[in-house]
Amino acid sequence: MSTKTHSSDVERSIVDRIRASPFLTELLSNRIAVAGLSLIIGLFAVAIYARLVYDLDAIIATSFGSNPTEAAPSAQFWFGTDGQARDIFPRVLYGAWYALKFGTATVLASTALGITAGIVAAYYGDLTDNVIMRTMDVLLSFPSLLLALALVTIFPESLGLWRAVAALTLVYTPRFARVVRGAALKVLEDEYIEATRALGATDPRLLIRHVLPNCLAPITVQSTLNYGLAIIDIAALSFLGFGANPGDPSWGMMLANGVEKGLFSGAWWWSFFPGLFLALTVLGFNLLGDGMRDALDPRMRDAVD
Amino acid sequence: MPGDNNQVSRRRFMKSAGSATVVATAASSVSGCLGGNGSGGGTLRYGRSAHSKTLDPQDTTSGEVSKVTNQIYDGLIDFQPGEAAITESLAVDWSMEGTDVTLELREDAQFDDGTDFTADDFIATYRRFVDEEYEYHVGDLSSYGPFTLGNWIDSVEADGDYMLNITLTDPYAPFLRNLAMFAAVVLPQDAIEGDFDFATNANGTGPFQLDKLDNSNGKIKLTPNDNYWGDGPNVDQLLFLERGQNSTRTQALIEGELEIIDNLGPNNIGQVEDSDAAEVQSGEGINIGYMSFNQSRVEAFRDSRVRRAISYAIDTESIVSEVYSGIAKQADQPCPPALFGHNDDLSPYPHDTEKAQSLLEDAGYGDGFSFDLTTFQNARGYNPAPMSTAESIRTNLREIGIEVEIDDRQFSDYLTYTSEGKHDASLAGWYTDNADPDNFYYVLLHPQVESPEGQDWVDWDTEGYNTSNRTAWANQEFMDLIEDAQQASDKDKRAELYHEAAQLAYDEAPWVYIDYADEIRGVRNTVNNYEVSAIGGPHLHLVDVE
Amino acid sequence: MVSKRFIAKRLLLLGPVLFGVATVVFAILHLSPGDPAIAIAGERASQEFVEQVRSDLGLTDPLWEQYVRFIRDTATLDFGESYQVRRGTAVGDILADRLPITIELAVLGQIAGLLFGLPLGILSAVKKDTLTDHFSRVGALTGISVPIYWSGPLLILLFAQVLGILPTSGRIGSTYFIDSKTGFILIDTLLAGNLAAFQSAALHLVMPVIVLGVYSMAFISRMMRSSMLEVIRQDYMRTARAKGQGAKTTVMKHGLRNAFIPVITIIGIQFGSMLGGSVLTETVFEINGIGTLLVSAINKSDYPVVQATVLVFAFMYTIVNLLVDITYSVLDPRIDQ
Amino acid sequence: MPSTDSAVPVSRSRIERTRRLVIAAARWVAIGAALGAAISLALLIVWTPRAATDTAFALGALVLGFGVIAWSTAVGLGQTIEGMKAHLDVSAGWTEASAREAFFVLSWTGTGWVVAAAACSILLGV
Repeated sequence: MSTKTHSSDVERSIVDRIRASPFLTELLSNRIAVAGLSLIIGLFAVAIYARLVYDLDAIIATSFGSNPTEAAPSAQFWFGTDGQARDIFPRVLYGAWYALKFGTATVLASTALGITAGIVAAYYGDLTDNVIMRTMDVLLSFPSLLLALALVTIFPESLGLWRAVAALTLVYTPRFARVVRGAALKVLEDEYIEATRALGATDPRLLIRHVLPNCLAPITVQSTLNYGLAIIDIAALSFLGFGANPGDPSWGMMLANGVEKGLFSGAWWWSFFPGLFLALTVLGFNLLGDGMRDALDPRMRDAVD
Repeated sequence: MPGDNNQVSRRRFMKSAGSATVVATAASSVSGCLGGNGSGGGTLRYGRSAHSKTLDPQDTTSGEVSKVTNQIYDGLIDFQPGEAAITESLAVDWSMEGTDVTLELREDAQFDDGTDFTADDFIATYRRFVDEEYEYHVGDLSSYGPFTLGNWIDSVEADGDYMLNITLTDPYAPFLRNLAMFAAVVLPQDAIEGDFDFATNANGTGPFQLDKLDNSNGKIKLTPNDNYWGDGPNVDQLLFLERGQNSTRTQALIEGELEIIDNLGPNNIGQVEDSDAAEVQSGEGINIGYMSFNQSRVEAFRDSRVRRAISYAIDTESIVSEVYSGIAKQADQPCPPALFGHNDDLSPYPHDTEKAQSLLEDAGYGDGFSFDLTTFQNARGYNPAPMSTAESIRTNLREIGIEVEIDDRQFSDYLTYTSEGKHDASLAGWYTDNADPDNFYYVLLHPQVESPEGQDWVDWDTEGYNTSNRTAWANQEFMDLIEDAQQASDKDKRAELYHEAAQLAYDEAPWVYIDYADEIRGVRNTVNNYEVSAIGGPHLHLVDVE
Repeated sequence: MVSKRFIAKRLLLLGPVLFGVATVVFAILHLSPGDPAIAIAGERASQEFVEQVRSDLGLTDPLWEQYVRFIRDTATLDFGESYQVRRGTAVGDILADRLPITIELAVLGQIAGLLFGLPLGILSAVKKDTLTDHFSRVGALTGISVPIYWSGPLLILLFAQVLGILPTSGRIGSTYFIDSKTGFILIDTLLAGNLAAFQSAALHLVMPVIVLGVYSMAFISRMMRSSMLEVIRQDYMRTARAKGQGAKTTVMKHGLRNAFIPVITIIGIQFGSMLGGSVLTETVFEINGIGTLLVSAINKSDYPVVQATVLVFAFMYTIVNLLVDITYSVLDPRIDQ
Repeated sequence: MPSTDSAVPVSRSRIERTRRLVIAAARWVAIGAALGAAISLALLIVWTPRAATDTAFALGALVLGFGVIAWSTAVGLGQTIEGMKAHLDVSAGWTEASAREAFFVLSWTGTGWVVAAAACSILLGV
């Protein structure tokens, strides 16, 4: 058996696995998921474009004198200008970068915390497991926005949007912890682990190596759904006055300013475009998450003929 | 051009507002919303951003409370509608010599419940407010107690039912104005010493009386006081209605759900101007918006060249005309133009980046530096757009190499933070309490502690430091001027001292003077005889509705 | 069926739950920055005055003393006096004013959500993978993706400003002063026999209820759909179909009852997010409910109001869940309490 | 481990059970007290005695409150949550007894903690 054959075998098997992966095929044949995916890909493209092309300081700076104040959308200002005479178009595009940045931070942080909590709970079992998981259950039983509202006050105001990220991380962690713990318990029951354990290999890293691949799919679904939630909740906290700094091109802040100052005096564009982008982004994540869940859930597949 | 585009948006808006008015009128006649006008009465609906927390004038420093209590209660002295001058009310004549104040009282005033007003009512009022020995002392609820009466009055004696002799602890020129403040209105002695809840109930000698208080919907209904001694009121009922958001409040005015609204934002002006049914009325405000340099914290700010450089760099003209949409005037000194302490010879620092740069270089900060600018988040009268102001400042100062980090906070947190002197610089502002220049100069720029030898600033933690002075500025020359003006009884002499102090405060620039905001109201065309008052009032008993 | 003992046990447990919630809120409030004394004293107060207020409020005592006092007072249902909202008034009175407002809104929103969400979910399940299904699913997902603080103002712009057929904000026309007997404005106006006022109140409720309802509709229809699909998949349904009954009757007869059970649980959980959602709705439509009360109290460090409001939220949440459990066990006799 | 199994009607074993519970509780209170004291003292390095003991107390109260809420939820909502989780597809092996045990620990630790923090505050003469 030559090495060459071996590697091409592996390659073929990977391709086959992807082709045969019921999850991916299911996902890609799910029109709802594909619609969501396209929205999100578009968002990423916009975010990266904005990040590369625009200068944040220039976007934040007021432009009295050089631009008109509260001008309606036109060929020059596609989305109009706001009360600080800033062009809204680049701000809205940059908002995509903000949404992704802070959304990603929230999701990554809560995923990391959730994985740690879930694995520790599963690995040590007994009391540790109970304390961690029941704590998570209790956190989960509070309405998420109210819980975030209570938690956000603990963090100093100077943190700006990171304050919302910190609070929401705590709010979302339980969802991940639960998923991971479930998967981890399954792996622990595996004979293989039993065997390695018998040999004295009790390294939690071992567990991570075996658990993570197993719960990658549910974690991804959970992350996707929470991505959308994180973005909308960060914006909601900004709207209620716990979040972004003035002038920051965050959709929540632009929306709050535009509604408060522009919407009813005719300058609808000020809040309309940030709101539209926010809604589309969240919709994208929700569509994808929903499609993924469908694709993952074997019970749903053959439900009705 | 900016103007052109504004035009477009306003015209566009007019269209929709016009159609809204028509339909709204139709809708309201269906549901019977419009008050019956005709028989010389009618309903006057006053829309505002917040409901009264209490009806007790001695338990608050809130302007929202005073709008209502001023309709129900009278003070001994009142402010003239639309002016800073004082006029008679429950007192018809008075004199002040040194520390002796004598007031002659009105004999024809009655409270709502029909009891006569006498000198004893004022004494009970005074004692309830500040006399801890008094059985019915209200407690230390409001910092206005000491500020209005407590710090200055040594004793109050009645001479018969209608004469009052007040002895002051020290000569204090602004004292009569303090008697005109809303917190000093006269409450009935019977009620004070009886079981009367002033927070939810009211009994005064003023033009209106309380009819209904609806806290869950933020509504208050007043009806005329039949016993009122003066002119008016000219309406059957007066409603105070809470509409928190500027936008919806303005819309309610245009649609005919409200007759008068206050607290308009810069963005609502055009909305009202474009409406056929209502107009904007404005009056000169008695306030100042500024940026304070905390000299106790930031070494660079102790050099007046740095402070002046920043004053030159910040484009206050644009802030006033663009950010505030012209509802404010550029400021140039601590005391607003409505008061006699204002020095007319001064003019605002021009926007001059080059001059700013060279001043910075002289001071050794040519390469710039950085500081935090602490600000509150929501609009206040003297600063209709704090966040945007901060943004403009950040943009302007970047041009001369100074990096500004905006530190925005909820108002109460902002107050705590800045009163503890933790800010590098802060946006701040002040509305007058009693329309006396002393209320600006002494309260906001006098440290009220000794100025250390050889420097014109003090450490924030100095025992007894006046934390309302957010700059830690302690200029001996300025302090002397202000103290002399506080004691002098001659108005011209006082004016002269204040003008000198203004010049000094201009040259030394302990603040960046930003704006004097106008008092703006939206008023429906059906309203007559309404006068915008920057202090006292609103004098709604003079208003009639067609 | 539910035993009396079960209900009694659950009600008894309210005590520890509320004690725990009270303790947690107390801890969080005192861990967060913000000084109620300065908020009360106002911008004109001197440092000594602030100190004075602080000691009057008992905030200068060691924290454990404040805690003991707080728990003792709360145990006797004395929530203290608000620092900010009408200071000097018992927090209990303020809550009595505000609570019905939020309950009215949340209940109506929930009803609207059920009314539209259930049929939509069933339809979606029965017509799985058809265009109808896709439409209703995407519609539902759109419903939860659009932020209330964007859709609310846009609705106001459309219905109040441009069309002028609905009032902008608040709960009732400004000239109506209705005595608050129950606190529920629809009921109070009827009790007062004032039909014009009732109409005004109803019109004021339309937009807030729609906004909340859309939110809950989205959740309910999603849940109903997957629950329904699961039931349809089950064996006995196949058997029933094999026996030759019409598909429609099968679905109605066997499916619905079983499919409802998980949905009822969702309603309990949903009520929580309705309360969360009501914070935003009340802010947008300027309704003085318990949600706006909580936000302003947090902003002003009004400890007594925050504490009492959170306790009330916890109480309602627990009670609703108890009701859900009872309904649950009535519908599903397999669950033995 | 303390047993919280509730279906033991024999009085002898009930006494035995109570005894074990009390011992377990005492142990966790002691551990909590140690934690509370340690944190109070640790915070003293950076803060005033007042701020240090207050913060330690608040943290302890957080643990205590959380434990009590969760304990009562576990006792009262055990079955409901189990049912709910099955339907929400997140079932994770909930058992009432184990949850009660977990929160037994949290509650008593929190109790010890707050008492120790309060004691520190008194000892430091705050």
